[in-house]
Amino acid sequence: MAEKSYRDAIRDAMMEEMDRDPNVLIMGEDIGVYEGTFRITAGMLKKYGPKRVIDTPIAEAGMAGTAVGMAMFGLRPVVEMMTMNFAIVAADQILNHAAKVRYFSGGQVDVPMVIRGPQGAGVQLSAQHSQSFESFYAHFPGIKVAAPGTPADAKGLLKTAIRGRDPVIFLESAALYGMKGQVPDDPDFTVPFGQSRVAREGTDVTIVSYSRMLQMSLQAAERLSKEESIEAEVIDLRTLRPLDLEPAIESVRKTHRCVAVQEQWKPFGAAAEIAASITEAAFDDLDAPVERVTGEDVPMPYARNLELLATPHEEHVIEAVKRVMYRS
Amino acid sequence: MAEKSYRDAIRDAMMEEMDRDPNVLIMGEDIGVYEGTFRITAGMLKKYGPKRVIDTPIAEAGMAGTAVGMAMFGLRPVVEMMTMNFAIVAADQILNHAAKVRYFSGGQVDVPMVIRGPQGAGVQLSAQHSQSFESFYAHFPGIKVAAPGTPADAKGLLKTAIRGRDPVIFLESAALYGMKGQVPDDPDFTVPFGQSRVAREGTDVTIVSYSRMLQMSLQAAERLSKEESIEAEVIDLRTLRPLDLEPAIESVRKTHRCVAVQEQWKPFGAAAEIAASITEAAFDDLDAPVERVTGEDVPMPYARNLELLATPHEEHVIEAVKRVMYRS
Amino acid sequence: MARQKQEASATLDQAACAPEWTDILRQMILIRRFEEATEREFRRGKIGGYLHVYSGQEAVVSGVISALGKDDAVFTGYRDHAHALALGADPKRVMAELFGKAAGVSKGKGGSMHLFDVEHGFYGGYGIVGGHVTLAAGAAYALRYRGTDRIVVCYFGDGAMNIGSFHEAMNMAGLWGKDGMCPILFIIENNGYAMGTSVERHSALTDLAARVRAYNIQAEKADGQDLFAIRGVADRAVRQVRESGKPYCIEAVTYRFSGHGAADILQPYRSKDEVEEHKHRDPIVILRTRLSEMCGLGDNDVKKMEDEAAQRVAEAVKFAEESPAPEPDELYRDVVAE
Amino acid sequence: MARQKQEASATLDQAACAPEWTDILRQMILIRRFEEATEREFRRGKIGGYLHVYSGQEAVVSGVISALGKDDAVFTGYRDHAHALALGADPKRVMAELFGKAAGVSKGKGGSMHLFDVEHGFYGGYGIVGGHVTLAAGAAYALRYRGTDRIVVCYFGDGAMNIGSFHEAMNMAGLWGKDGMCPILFIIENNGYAMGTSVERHSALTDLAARVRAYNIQAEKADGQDLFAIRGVADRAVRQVRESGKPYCIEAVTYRFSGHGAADILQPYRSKDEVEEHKHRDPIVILRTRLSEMCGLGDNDVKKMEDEAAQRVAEAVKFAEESPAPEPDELYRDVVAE
Ligand SMILES: Cc1ncc(C[n+]2csc(CCOP(=O)(O)OP(=O)(O)O)c2C)c(N)n1
Ligand SMILES: Cc1ncc(C[n+]2csc(CCOP(=O)(O)OP(=O)(O)O)c2C)c(N)n1
Ligand SMILES: [Mg+2]
Ligand SMILES: [Mg+2]
Repeated sequence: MAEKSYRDAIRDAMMEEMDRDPNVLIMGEDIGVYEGTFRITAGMLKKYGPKRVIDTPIAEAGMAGTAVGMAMFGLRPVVEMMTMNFAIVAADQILNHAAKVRYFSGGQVDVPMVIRGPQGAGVQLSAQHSQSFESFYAHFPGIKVAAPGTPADAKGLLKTAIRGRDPVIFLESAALYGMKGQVPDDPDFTVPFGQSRVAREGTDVTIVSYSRMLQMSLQAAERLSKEESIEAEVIDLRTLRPLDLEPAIESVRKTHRCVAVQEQWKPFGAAAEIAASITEAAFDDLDAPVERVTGEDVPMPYARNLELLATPHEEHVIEAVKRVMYRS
Repeated sequence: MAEKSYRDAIRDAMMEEMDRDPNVLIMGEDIGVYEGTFRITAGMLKKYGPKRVIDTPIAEAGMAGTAVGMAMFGLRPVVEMMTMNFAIVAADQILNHAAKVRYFSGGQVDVPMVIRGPQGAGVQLSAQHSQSFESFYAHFPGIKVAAPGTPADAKGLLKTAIRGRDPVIFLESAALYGMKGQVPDDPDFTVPFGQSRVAREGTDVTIVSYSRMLQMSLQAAERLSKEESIEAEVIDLRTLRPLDLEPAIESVRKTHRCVAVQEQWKPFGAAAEIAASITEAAFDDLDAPVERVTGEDVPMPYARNLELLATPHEEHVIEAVKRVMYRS
Repeated sequence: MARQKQEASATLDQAACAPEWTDILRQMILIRRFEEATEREFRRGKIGGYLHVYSGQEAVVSGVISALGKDDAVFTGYRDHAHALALGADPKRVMAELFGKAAGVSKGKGGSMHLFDVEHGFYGGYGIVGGHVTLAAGAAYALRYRGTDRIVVCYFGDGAMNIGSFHEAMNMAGLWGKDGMCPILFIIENNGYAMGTSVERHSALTDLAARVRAYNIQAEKADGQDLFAIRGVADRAVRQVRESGKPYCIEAVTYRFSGHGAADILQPYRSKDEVEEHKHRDPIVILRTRLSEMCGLGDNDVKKMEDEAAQRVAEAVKFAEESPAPEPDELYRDVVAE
Repeated sequence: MARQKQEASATLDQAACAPEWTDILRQMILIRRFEEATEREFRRGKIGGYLHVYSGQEAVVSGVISALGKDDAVFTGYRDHAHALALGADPKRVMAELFGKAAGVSKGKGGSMHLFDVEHGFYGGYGIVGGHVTLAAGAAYALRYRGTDRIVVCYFGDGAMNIGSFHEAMNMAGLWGKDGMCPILFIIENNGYAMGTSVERHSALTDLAARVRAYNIQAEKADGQDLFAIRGVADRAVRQVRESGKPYCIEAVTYRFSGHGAADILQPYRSKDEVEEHKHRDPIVILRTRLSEMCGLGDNDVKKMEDEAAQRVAEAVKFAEESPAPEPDELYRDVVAE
């Protein structure tokens, strides 16, 4: 174990896998000479050379599409999107190609590739640069979607993604890059996809989340414990596709109350799937409808005060918990 | 009133609006000389000329993006996507531009444009050509999303869309093009967005749907009535954004049971939002969790037998209804 | 007909009457008969979805693919039957795919637009116009990265050149080519139309090869109806691509005799006369005439080829018809790795 | 400085010492001082998000925008402060936007990347590289469709030329131009880099004007540091675009003195020497020297301009600082029409 930032955990995962397997390469805009806008790839061009650390033109469709082709021919490309907002430009390559070529070829090709990059709001980047894309991608069969909420998971899930045989959308939280946590040293430490975990035990209410909202939920849980003597169980989904709701459902059978937390817009967002699926499985156990805590249903404004109003905060989780406990 | 096909209803809506307002124009691939792959625009080039009926290159991003620019300058472009599958190529223009420019300009521009085209599965078009996109678009604030299930609504909603001031994603069901129904003649007949309707009255269970799944649900309801003496109330959402669930919630308060029906993949699909929202609003009235009827969670296969297995059918609605009524 | 190893590929003047040419004619005839059969079977309701046939363009496939080595890889769009057959895919399995049967090259899951036969170097078969071009460029990078001398051939239509991802792919190929990291041969199947829109109406600049040069990629036009012409250019291009690791582009000027797809009956965008005129430059007739004039190919030989093609196609249809549909649990296979 | 009506736009030889040139110098100085202030305010934490300044490129904005008529429309990317100011936006309201205040040109909702001032012909301000180019082409169509003689000017960077939607826009502009339906002037702000990637490393063909010609659009290079040079080309181009309804493109060769954005401190992709060398061709110095040599502009005059600019910028900062933040319910406004 060592203390690592979420950023370094991602970086370590890539470098360990590049050291391990010459077929792993990385590509993206300004990841080489410029050393990465978030410095995740700093030093990597020098270490691995320009054939394995490819600076691309501003061409997200080109990046994603060529990665599919590389993957079909045995490479394991990791594409860095400067931010995931720009990956929308590559939506067709991702959703119509990466996600489907295994299927429509009748299984003749593997597509081991990762598209990774930061997402989320919080530093006044306004409407085109502050989005989160879990539900956008997780709707589509043929891709996998990870959204780690801790440094250890960032590393372990990314390593699983790189070693896998399928396209993975790896959604990093820009706001968590600086966050530190214990990360196993074992170079073969990986975290499997589709295995949610109990991030905090509790008896009174179940909070289901992932990525940065996991951290916010954990903080809310601490405050709930201190201020309201409510012990929340917090479930970390880790991956949205495959989606493992078993631990959440089990928890709900115990707590009878549930809050799902996501950063992005409520309508047709990830929390809807979480709420609907948990309700389907544990309807008779629920004493209240699953509450959703989400961002406001507007494009992200620039002004600081408006941005704060547009994004979910600890207080919202606390209020939602109180509501499902009929304490408000 | 006149009997019209869904196809002609769409065509009439466009032509009436073009006759009414010279700022309305249409653009798309092969809508002019070729007269449209689904012949919706047949004869329109001849009638309105090439400045108002624009054949474009294969350039969905170009079509959607130029339409945004036209709309900002007072035109009302209607973009035909040959099928909505190809609109993914334009996702950035739609989701990052059309949906946001009003907001990040602080309301300085209107964006009156429509992107319309057929979607859905059923004629062996396989994985890249058989998708439905309600939840994909309806997640994003700043656009509106319509999915008419009858010829009258197809016409009335499209006219509202063309006359509006916002970008509208108008999702047509290819499978319904031939369907006939009564359509008002009044050239000012429009159907407002965000107004769901009761498509069939019933007392025992509420079925919530839209587009082709509405028709399937209505057929299922007839069979349920005949075969099981179950009277289903069927709610037609008409638009997914804005989403009006009031009639559905009211219905559930009466029936205590609900089934949501969509054609596309279950995870993070439209039915999740429907189920979650109805449950939030009517939890205490529900005697069973809201059931979702959806397509299978796989890319669409080509083979006829597999395609039939991948898409939802009347039987699935009937079984789901029986399950929520604890009759199975 | 098996593909030639690059080393073996005869140059035109050396061996103008080599048996290879007869094999290619045989292949082109097979492709034509195959396509005619698919149109028939579509009308009989045996084939579903969209169906895009290659009739009229055969030399563009046979001329280039016969110049390849057996390990090279081919990508194309949805008009892909000819490519699969020329690469050596079994006509039975191709037809079975069109019938949606388990024995199909893509297990019945892809259909006409998504033929794949990786064993024979065929990497598909894609339905989003131009969408596969980025994939092919990446594949070329991978082949060079892994130290092989395999190359990629990527076919696309004139209309595909207008889509954004095409542009991104070409620029990246041009850039990678500078380091010898993009051994790819682009083939523009310029058949004059994107569905019903003529090149003049969809491309601001109608000189398509010139458009490719804007990516610092060498590009030349070739007569896509003349097998010898296209093969001559292809031999040179394949050699150059393999040696240099740089992209190269051939604009094959050709014509499609059938409608865009099976539904394109009226064809309001072109006249019957125009089609008839182009039929005078049928690539099969051109090659046959050449071989009979230069190499003494007799009517009997051609008759034999025709009969053989007819028989192989009939067998393919029979095989496809009698094959079982995919098992229901195939629905859930191949979504992700198991 | 108000924009000239097209009719009034002085040609260079006619009126080399016309007061217009002093006004333009004044504008360029204001822009420079404004940008320096934004960098300061960013470091003070008063400006959030991303901040991309225009220092070094001023002639590209002032030279073209001064050639426009007052009804013409301008689109650009996220490096947009200069465009707004040159079009006549109030520096106070531009600064207020950067501070996220209600009085900002976009009500504080857009920020640095999304300045809009429709009243002055400024249609934004977009953050997805190249994403606005399709919009601008559509705008040009609309202006001609509605029978006006207004034109659109669309700025974009060298790096933006590699994105797919750019390609789609250019081809459509080229096609519409054939019918005189696309009065648009494209300005490539070729500052040598897309963030940290030089043109040589991001564009397979480094002659960017030549790339545009592949869309059948006339394109020429101009010295983007020399106001007179760029204005001369712009005058001609604007007239031609307005008359013909056809697109035209100017590749303005320029250089950015600051980092890509406020976070680009290290600039590992270029040397200090390189930057210093380019600073010898500061567009403001070039114009100032020219006006003093040719038209007797004195040091005092320049000093006055500098002071005036400093004061206007200081006022803008003060205004921005003291302005109220948007009301909370602004959050829900402008999502859709009310
Ligand atoms: C992105 C996208 N837009 C539209 C279509 C519908 N479509 C299928 S083929 C085609 C024409 C393509 O023309 P071209 O590239 O010249 O190839 P050809 O059919 O002539 O071989 C169109 C518009 C599609 N499949 N994908
Ligand atoms: C589609 C997309 N990809 C990446 C980015 C991140 N990004 C912002 S500016 C920029 C460089 C643009 O360079 P250029 O077009 O030359 O303009 P310049 O900044 O030099 O003015 C990049 C990569 C983005 N905003 N949009
Ligand atoms: Mg074509
Ligand atoms: Mg630049």
